[in-house]
Amino acid sequence: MLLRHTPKEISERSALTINPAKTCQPIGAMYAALGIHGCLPHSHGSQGCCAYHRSTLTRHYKEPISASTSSFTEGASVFGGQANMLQAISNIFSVYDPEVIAVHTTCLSETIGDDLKQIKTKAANEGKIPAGKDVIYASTPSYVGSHVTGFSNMVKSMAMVAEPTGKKNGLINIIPGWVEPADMEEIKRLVNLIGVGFILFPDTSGVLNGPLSGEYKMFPEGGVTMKELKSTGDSIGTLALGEWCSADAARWLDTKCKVPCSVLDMPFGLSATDRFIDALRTIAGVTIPEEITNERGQLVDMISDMHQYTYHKKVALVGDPDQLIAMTEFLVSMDMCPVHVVTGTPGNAFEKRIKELTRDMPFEVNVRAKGDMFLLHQWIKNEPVDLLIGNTYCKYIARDEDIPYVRWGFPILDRQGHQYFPTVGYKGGLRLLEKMLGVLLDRKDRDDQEQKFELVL
Amino acid sequence: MLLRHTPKEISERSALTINPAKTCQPIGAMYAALGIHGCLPHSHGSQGCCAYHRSTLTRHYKEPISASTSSFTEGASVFGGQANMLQAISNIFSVYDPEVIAVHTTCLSETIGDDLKQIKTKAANEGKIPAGKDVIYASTPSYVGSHVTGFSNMVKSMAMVAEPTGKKNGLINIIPGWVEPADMEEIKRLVNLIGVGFILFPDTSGVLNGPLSGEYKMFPEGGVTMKELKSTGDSIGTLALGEWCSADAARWLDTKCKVPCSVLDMPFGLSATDRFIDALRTIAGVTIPEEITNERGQLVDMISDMHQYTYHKKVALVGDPDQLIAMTEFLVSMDMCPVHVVTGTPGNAFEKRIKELTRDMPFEVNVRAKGDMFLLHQWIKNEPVDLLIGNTYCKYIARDEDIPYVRWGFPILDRQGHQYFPTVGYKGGLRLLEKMLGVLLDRKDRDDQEQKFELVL
Amino acid sequence: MATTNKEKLVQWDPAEVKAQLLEKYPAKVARKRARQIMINEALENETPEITANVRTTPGIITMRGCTYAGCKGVIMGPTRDIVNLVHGPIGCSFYAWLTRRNQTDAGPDGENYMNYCFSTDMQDSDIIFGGEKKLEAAIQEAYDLFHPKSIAVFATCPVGLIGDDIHTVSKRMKDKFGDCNVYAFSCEGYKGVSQSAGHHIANNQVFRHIVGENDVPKEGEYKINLLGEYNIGGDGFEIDRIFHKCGITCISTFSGNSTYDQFASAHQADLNAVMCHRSINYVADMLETKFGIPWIKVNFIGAKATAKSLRKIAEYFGDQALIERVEAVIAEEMPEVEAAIQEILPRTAGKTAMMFVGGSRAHHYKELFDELGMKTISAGYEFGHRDDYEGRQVIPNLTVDADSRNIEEIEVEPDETRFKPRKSDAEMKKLEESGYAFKHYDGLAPDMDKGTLIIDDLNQYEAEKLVELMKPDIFCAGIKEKFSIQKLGVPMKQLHSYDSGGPYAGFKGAINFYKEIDRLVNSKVWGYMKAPWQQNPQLSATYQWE
Amino acid sequence: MATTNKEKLVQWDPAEVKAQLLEKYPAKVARKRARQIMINEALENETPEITANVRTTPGIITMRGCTYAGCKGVIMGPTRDIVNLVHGPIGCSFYAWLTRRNQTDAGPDGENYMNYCFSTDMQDSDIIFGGEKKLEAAIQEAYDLFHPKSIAVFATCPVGLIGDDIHTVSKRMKDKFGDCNVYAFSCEGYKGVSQSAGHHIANNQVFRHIVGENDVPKEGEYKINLLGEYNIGGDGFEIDRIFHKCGITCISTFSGNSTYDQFASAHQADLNAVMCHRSINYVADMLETKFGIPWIKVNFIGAKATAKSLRKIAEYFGDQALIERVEAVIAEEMPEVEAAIQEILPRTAGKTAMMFVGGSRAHHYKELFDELGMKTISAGYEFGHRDDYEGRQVIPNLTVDADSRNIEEIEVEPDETRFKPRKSDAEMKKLEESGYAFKHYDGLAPDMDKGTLIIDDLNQYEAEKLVELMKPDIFCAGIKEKFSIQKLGVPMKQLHSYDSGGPYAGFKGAINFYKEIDRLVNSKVWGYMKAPWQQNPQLSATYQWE
Repeated sequence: MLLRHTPKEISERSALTINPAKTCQPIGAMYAALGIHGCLPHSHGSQGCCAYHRSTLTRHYKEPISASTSSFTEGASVFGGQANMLQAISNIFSVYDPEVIAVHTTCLSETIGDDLKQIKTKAANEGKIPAGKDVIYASTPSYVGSHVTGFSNMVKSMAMVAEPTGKKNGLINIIPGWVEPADMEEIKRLVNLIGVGFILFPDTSGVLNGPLSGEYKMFPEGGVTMKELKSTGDSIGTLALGEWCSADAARWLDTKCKVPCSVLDMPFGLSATDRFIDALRTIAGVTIPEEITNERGQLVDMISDMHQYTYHKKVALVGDPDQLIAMTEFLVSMDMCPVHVVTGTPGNAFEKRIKELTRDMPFEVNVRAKGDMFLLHQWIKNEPVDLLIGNTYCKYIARDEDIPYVRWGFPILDRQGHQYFPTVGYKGGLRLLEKMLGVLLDRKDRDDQEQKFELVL
Repeated sequence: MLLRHTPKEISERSALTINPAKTCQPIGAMYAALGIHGCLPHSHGSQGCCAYHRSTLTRHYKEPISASTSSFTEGASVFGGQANMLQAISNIFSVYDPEVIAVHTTCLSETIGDDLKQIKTKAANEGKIPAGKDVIYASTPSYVGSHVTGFSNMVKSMAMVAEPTGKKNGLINIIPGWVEPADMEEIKRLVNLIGVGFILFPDTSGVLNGPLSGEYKMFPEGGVTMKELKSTGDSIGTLALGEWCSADAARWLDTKCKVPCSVLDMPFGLSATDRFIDALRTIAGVTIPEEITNERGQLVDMISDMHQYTYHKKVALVGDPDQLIAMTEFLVSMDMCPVHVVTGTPGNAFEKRIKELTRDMPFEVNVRAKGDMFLLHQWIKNEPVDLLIGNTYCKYIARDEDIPYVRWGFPILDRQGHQYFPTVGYKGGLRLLEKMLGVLLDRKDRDDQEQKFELVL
Repeated sequence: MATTNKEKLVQWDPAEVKAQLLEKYPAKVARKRARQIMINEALENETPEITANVRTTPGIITMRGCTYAGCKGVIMGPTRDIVNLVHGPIGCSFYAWLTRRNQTDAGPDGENYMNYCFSTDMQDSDIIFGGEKKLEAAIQEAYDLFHPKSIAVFATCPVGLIGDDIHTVSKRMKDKFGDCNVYAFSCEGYKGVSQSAGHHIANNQVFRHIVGENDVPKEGEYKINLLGEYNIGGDGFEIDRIFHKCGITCISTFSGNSTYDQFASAHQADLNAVMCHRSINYVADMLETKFGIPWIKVNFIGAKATAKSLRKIAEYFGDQALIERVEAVIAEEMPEVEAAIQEILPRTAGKTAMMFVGGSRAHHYKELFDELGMKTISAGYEFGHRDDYEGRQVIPNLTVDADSRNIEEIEVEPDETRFKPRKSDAEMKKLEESGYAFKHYDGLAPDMDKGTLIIDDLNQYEAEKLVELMKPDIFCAGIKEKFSIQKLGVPMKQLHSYDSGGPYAGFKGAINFYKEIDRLVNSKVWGYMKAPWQQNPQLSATYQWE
Repeated sequence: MATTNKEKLVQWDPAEVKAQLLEKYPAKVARKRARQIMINEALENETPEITANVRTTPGIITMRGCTYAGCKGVIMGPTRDIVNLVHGPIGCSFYAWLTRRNQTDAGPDGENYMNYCFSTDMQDSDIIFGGEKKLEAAIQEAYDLFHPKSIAVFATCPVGLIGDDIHTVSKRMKDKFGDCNVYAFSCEGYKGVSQSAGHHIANNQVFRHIVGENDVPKEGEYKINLLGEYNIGGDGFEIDRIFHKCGITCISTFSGNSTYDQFASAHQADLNAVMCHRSINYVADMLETKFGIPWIKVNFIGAKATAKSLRKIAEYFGDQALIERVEAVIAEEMPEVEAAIQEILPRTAGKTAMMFVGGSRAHHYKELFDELGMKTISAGYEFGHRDDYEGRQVIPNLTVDADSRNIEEIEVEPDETRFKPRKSDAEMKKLEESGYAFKHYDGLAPDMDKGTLIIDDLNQYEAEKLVELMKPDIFCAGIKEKFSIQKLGVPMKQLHSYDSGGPYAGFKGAINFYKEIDRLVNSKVWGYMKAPWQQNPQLSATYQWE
């Protein structure tokens, strides 16, 4: 057994986290910042943080991840990191020449209380920020929230780039939340098909799913431009996908720039995508093209064709709140039963929402925010499941308990595909369903008695 | 064991086929005919043929397959099927009202020597073919070639609809060969991106991957129109994808309508897609859009990122000639080793081509045209492989021999996805590679000793 | 789903429906079909005559298959230790390869060719010069590779036309091998009008070449044969479980999970219990004539029907021990069935079903829908005969048309040495007087409500119309029909192959079926067919921001 | 691939390359980097001085990690039966969770926490009010759940700043439990200038809290400790295999696949064999001072180096039986190695490599590239010190700057009871006179060719430049560098975690490495980087139809 020391009996823990279902804020801020064109994320702390975040993102995407650090020494930790930050800014602009530096803090710089606003001002005054370039920053203390919070905080800082001109630009801001580059691409494809003008931020497509072509671009083509971000204050509205990932930025634009917003679920699965598409339709007053209606119908078709294999299957889920909420709704809509749902990110609203979504399920749901994968594993030992969905760390549970397992979430360190194939939208729903059916039917083909072995499924 | 009576020792067989790697012509003709808009395929034979073909296609697509039959009785078999055919034509047009009926023969009607040309003429003369409607036909004797031959024959009959006007239409004919609806869609996407006008035939997209929407359309939106088919004689050229599936139609247009043609491999994998795209570029004299070059680079990127898992892996392949040729080239290009390659379709050119493609491989290749899956299984018993690729019937071998297995080809009766996700083109290459890696790495995760179990792959 | 149900408080008049079904047909077709669409009047106890077992009109998209399918696919397919070699072009063998879900268990002897597909893969040269040599070589190769007990040869369309004498070839090889029985079936696809002819041809040859071959006595009490049970989805396994529990010995099953030896020993049974009347009654009759084994109609589809059939068998043997054991088994099995139905009934009661399948199944499955409180508003057979609709009493005055005339009827004589009446005339008389019915089958019609529609050889066009007009909650037929029906938003259950489910026979099977129908008629998916923008497409509404 | 090779018959002048690396830097940075980029002159046997173990310039994208990574990740991480509890916000523990490939084998006792991640997940309240209570509770919960032999506590950045006294808490819990040794590491990430400080801190605490705790005598001949071997990709397993074959007893490995008890018993060995000089030489020195165990530098990376190291160990013990057994093992293992190299060499000879990794690995792996006939044209360390480049002779005059001054140097005294010289002065003298070198390490530079570039703390910008200018056939560093290099079409091999490969140590490991490098430098994929329309974009050509 890989997790041989995990007991079935559950004892409540107040202080010890085992096998976390979250990580810290800065990596989320770094991922979000990579969704700005020409941006170098910068970690204001000791250099280990930056190394860890870059390594994790690199393993997840099998792509180069560039980010710099203030390389705190003991001295800086005592006297403050301003000198390091200033030095970093001038070095970065002279050596790497990005359009913008997106600084996020760490538990270190937060604990010593560095003031980024003031440091930026000083840098500007000292002419360390070249004309036309910029430095943005977000406070992302590792001891608050999770990687999701850090993502949300950096996205909010992106919104704060807005410079309302008073003249509407006729565009809709779309904040996709923490989804894959392929998902951002798919969202853009759908919105373009509907024929709505938009600004998508962040946008990591074209940044983290790049080609191998013999040249290395530190700043690839993709990403939302600073020009676009400035313009978000003139948009006719903001669709924020995901309460945890995207709502803060949207509400800031609402309050500060009078850009009205609406917070939707992430468009995973049938119903959440329906709501997203219909929102765009109503806002823009357009009709939905046949192509999209057809994709939707294909998803409904596959749900009905394979319903006998999804019906009442028990599922365990672990991941981030916005994704889990959408996935739970999707599973329930296919008559599947998410019986264990865990996120490491805090938030009682999460547990409430999951309970609502699973209200009519024939099984009682176990749900926990601020939980960990050790607890999930114990729940599974007490009530086994037919399917496990989560990030790569789930495979230790999947192997020990011999559970069909679909990789979905962050990080995925041992498989490819998430960079290239979306799981949002109707096509994404088809892919998710294909993957679930794949592992469920592989198990059936593995375990069926010979006389029950089926050619046609 | 599911195939418990298959011995390891190989004895040559001259008369007995066991577990065929092909089926008969008519089903190929039926599939091709479904790629014409408003077409009802018609089986001229006893009603069992039609029932079997419809059932097989239905199981493969989980979609309704409409086709009619001449319902031969013993009488018809003795006195000829003309009366049945004439009766069928008038019933079909009055009850189902298709644009066109695509008739194919069977071993029965071929053996008794029915003359479709003459029957059609009689039907026309008797006014059984309403104005603006048409009947096309192909001779598809089940005892010649295979389902691939039947497909090719019906495609040729589609080409014969051509009515050259002497005035070029500026379009390129593209004959995709026996690929999935999703593949036809992907080919259209690529050609549209390149910005070339074209006629794709047959085109089963929009026919066999339809939505569930509460209405049943016997003749869905998709398919190449008869109008387009008439126009193929005015095209500037024909790209035929696959020697076995598409060449005859292309060469007929060349000889009879002076529409020059070129026969390429089916665009599965990197190099074959490169040749297809570059052919379009040269013919149309356009530059390839960044988007396509980028998709190509993504495929190259994934090939390099996961090369350690594909390198020198032994693969067994079974399927149809055109698909296997392209797949073999793709595998070899990733330093994989297709060591056993079997098709049930006759053709020495096939064995020759496969031997060329695998010339520099570190292993000797076993290749057989007109082979069967019983032989493939015996080869595998004698030289085990790391991966098996083929249609659903392979799963009996995969389970008995415990081999990682990717479903690809026809028919796939036990999984979904092939209707919706292409395997042609660069994106298709990404999908194929994702699937191969999926099963190879699942096996690794299953079999690795605990101390060697890997988080990051 | 509530939504789909609301849509449909359908009222329909059967005459109106019938008229609409015929509307679009050319006059000739309409006349023919009119005779195959019957408005039932069961409650008046007058069963009108229906036309059945007649050719399908060319061009009309039919559900039917061919004679080969009935012979090789249905009857012989499920026998695990016979190498079924198809003589013909590759297709017919390929399509019949594992596509029916007749399950087989290799058993102790470990012989199971079920997962294999054997063909002579005839080429044009064979068509031109004849295929006998190739057939002979193929039989030899099969024998050398597998040394099976038996090899069965099946003819596909061209074989009859080119005049290959498959019977002589088979005989020659049988004699050559000595330890392997080889015989052939002239089941060319063009014979007859449906699978039904194939059943008959199979019955004949099995009886002629196999039945009675093994006289080594079979042990066991209460020996019966189960005829017309094909172990789709494991039905036969469930019935075997019940027989075993009751102490009833099943000598042979025709032909689910069967072996050559079972057929060969079938004449040792004391009763033939017939499930699928259509496909196997020929063998039942021949076994009675030649060996003196009486037969009764049974049905193990439906929990009540299962109990009834078990009691009927017990009553035949008349042994108190058996009668009590059967009652004990029923008492033990029924509570679970009743618990299931109680849980599910509220979600199924009042819904409606349609069934167009087989030659007996439409009738059998009505039992299960009755138990679910669902009304069968229309039903029919794909390849049934009049007696399957109206009852065996019509057999004497059945007319045999040109299409069926050539299907061999074999004359059977009582076996000089082995004919043995199982009961004295007195015993038989006593049983019959007490209302016990031998060789009796009333058919589907009497069990259907008045005013329901009974339709023979339903085709795709009529199926669609029926669903559109009568809006059933579930429709049952085969794979070819499945998705055109479901596109209309009506769940479709295959009753040939059960899609992926089963067993549905016996007690546990009934519970499986209840659950399956519950899943199908209550699946959430039927509520998703329209997108929000299709449900309320108006664009007037301005978007509500937070 | 032929194609990529053709492109690059590169000539480069080291001075020119160095100049171009510095070109773009601000003057201050350029001056600093100039001192860390050295043009080697090994052949003139004058090793110029390099600046190393100095802080990385803020904003310059470095390969380096932090002190916590060096302490928890590298040194303590591989120990399987210690619960490694990270005190801090969740991230640091999450990122170090299974991300190094130090393999562990649960062994007979079955204790293995390797796949677990333990953290106190500090929240803002803990930062404000202090985290000691939470730490104490977490230690208690870990103890109650697992009852481990030992719990190690690791501080991350904020802990030092808010002044949590983790040592006192640990001591208190240790005393409370009695049967579980609890101790802490003040390895906050901001300390020192790289992972290196963390190694030192780990060395100190392991020596202070664990080494010498177990005096129960360990059986076995030729007892050694293997220091600085972390079992990445199973290297340690291969070395153990060889030791076992040679009859050498490895008391403890620091710290690949190690256990608490191994550390506790380390003082019972008679020789310390040091693999990674940088990370572990502190322990070697302390073990010598306190217990009298001499140490030698060894290297099991490379087949020749492995043989050399085995002979060196045998020579130390001076026992003829051992010397002969070692020779026998080498004689048995080498043929397979030579066969492999003969097969592969033609495809690798003449190619060039670059390595920027670790504090000793760049040096060790040069051995393997030499065996492949590949020239190392540039190399350097991520966190090495001057002695790792220039040799230990420079240690006396190393200057300790402000960043390293606070890294504790513990004073060790000979142990009153347990100090025991392993050899008499005479024996030691004899060995040394015969050229046997204790506590000796020459460093990387002397092994590098003249005119090659030795670069300390290489950063991303310089890496790209180097590849662009010198076009190596393979580049070796860590995961962060992998894909920016490969985007340039140059295969990149991780030498921290080996990507997915290994073992590369010992004899079998050498063969694995030959094959891996062969795969990488000869992969077809490097030939696909340009599409046909990029290779010849002209559109003039008219398409050739059939």
